[in-house]
Amino acid sequence: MEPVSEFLHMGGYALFVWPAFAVAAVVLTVLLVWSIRDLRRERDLLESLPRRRSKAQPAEAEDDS
Amino acid sequence: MTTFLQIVARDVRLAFRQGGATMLVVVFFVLAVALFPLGVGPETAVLRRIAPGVIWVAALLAAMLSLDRLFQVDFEDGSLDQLALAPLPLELVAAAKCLAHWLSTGLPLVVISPLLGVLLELNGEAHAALLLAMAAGTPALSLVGGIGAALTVSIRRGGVLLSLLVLPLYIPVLIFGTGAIDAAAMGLEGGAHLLVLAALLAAALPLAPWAIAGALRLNLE
Amino acid sequence: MPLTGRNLTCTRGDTTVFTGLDFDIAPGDIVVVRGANGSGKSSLLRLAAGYLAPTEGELRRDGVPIADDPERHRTSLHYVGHLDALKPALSVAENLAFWSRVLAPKTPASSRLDHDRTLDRMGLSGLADVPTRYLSAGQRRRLALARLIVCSRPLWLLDEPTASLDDAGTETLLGLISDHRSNGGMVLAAVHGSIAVDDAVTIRLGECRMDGMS
Amino acid sequence: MVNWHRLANPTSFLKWSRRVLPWASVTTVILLAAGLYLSLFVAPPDYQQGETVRIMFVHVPSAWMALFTYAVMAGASATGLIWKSPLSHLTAKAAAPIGASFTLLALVTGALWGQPMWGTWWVWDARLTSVLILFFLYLGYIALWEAIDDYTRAAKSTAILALVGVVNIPIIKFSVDWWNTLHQPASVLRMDGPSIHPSLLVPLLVMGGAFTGYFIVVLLIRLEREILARQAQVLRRAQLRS
Repeated sequence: MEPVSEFLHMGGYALFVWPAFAVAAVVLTVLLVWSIRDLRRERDLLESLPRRRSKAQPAEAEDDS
Repeated sequence: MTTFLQIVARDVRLAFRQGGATMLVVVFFVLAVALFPLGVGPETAVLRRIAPGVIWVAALLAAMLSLDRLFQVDFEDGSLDQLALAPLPLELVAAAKCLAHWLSTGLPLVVISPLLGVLLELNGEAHAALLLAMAAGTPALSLVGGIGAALTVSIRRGGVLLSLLVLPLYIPVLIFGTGAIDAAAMGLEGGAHLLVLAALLAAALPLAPWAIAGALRLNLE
Repeated sequence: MPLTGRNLTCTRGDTTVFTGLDFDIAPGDIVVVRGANGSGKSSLLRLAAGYLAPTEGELRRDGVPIADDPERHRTSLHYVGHLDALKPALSVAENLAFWSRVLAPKTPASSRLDHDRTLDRMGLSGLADVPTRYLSAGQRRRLALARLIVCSRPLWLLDEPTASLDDAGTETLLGLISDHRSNGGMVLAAVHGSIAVDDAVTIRLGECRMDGMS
Repeated sequence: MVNWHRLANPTSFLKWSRRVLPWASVTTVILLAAGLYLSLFVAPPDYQQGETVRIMFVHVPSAWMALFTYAVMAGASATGLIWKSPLSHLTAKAAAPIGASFTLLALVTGALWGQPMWGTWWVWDARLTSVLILFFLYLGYIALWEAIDDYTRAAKSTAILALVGVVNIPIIKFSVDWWNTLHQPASVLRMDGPSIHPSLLVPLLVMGGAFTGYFIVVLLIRLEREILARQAQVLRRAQLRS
């Protein structure tokens, strides 16, 4: 068995090792993409809101938290 | 002290007077347990084996039923505002409400549980352990459940959310409550489990009222 | 037991309801809060009751900041809001007895006779054993106001107390207020329209000001 | 060097986080690449479990991160309540979905890892059961945020829930472990025994580092989103009232 297919075979446990890594990849990527998309959407939303204050002062959001 | 007892007395009177809360909870408890033989089959060996777990799960759900109205009624009719003005710290007001909840819900479950032991053909020695475990475990249900009730007091139809928040916190009581009865059923001495139940209660006594008062204060703003 | 507020700012959720508010209430005084809906009348009363902490400024009772001794402040005031805090399943007497024992546990347990006299004064005579669910809104409001008498506390915070009261009820309330003031009591009341009290100081809550993230 | 008080102010935090994000991302990618290489190619198969031991390199870091994230949430909730800083509450809110994802990942990889040994997809093993309960705690926390519309009340209520949760986690862990020993002989599978052979420990730690880096990157992204969403909410409310 050439080294590549032997590697993929995972000693007969290919059905468990690869899905494990695949699930990890999927879950973490989906979370990352979803978070980035969320962030972009919020940024656009915030830009679209007429920033009344920004006319009076520079766009520095005033915070008194 | 009279303020504390006044609050407990009023809530218990309200629970029994309206003829609703208490009876409904006990009937639900018996009914839920009675369903299991219908589902699982009447074989004694099977029923005896699952009896402690079934009784305890039914007890958890029964206690859960009456929890979401524990603080919500007072929140909606303005009583919470007045209770916050009483010369009793809010933490003790919370403890009084939990005690009233136990007296009107937990205690009836404890009293009726031997009947369910018979229903599920629990063997003789386990009945004593069942009573002891229920008596030791149900107060903690009211205290921990009170936290969930206080957190969801301002949420419409917060009952389901309350269950999601509280049931995971009930797991230790479920495990050791069932363990105590299993041990007795097998003739072992169930004392250790009862001690752990007592320890859980001792831990919940100071912690729960503190968390409940914190959550209630938020909703008084 | 005077109550003083200095440079009070109140924020509910994200909006600043009022800011820079000062007021003084000395024994015997009555202060009336006026303003349009949503101008913060109720917020001011809940802030004065200690339910709500001011985001800025300070509230003092006898010169002592409330934050230092909240228990002393909140056990020496009555708050009557829009909700009556009455249990429909309990009778009128039971509700009244409950609040008198809970709010004033140390005073000698007032007998059933005292409560009947209180009910007479509030125009609820003969209703002692009637379950509260059968009372009209005005009657329930009178029962809620009866709390002011069964347990005597120096500071009264009344949020639109005349709501759902008929003329006789308003008359009774004004009588309570004048008796309370003559005994050195203080009243802070949010009202709509006129209230027949001539020497009242008025706080006018204007348009609320917007502010940043709270 | 970092004045923490200044950081508590959301705007200056955003400037700081935008500088840190690229560095954190690069480190995470490097660690991840190294970790994968070590886990898949370098680490020897286990004499007993064979190649399936490689699943440990994903399962164990996920379980670690699941617990670590809850600790971060509890810590942020505590600081939020004590010092009343909204940034802490937002950090806890941003961390919750990440924690829930790690918990879900730990459950799935745990099942995949156990399957060859136990022959079934789910086994009521003490560790897996505790992770499952932790998953419910995360769902409850996230659900409470969504259920309360007023921000300040939601922030403090969820903070209390997180603190109650963090107190209960060891109690639940203890009772589940005890329950497990009662009903099942000690599970043969060493999930992450302390005495791991160095050749397995190194990839584990590198993967752990990669997961932590990933956590920081996503946390910063989600936190910025929460801050902006909060500011938008305040602005919208302001326009509504004027």
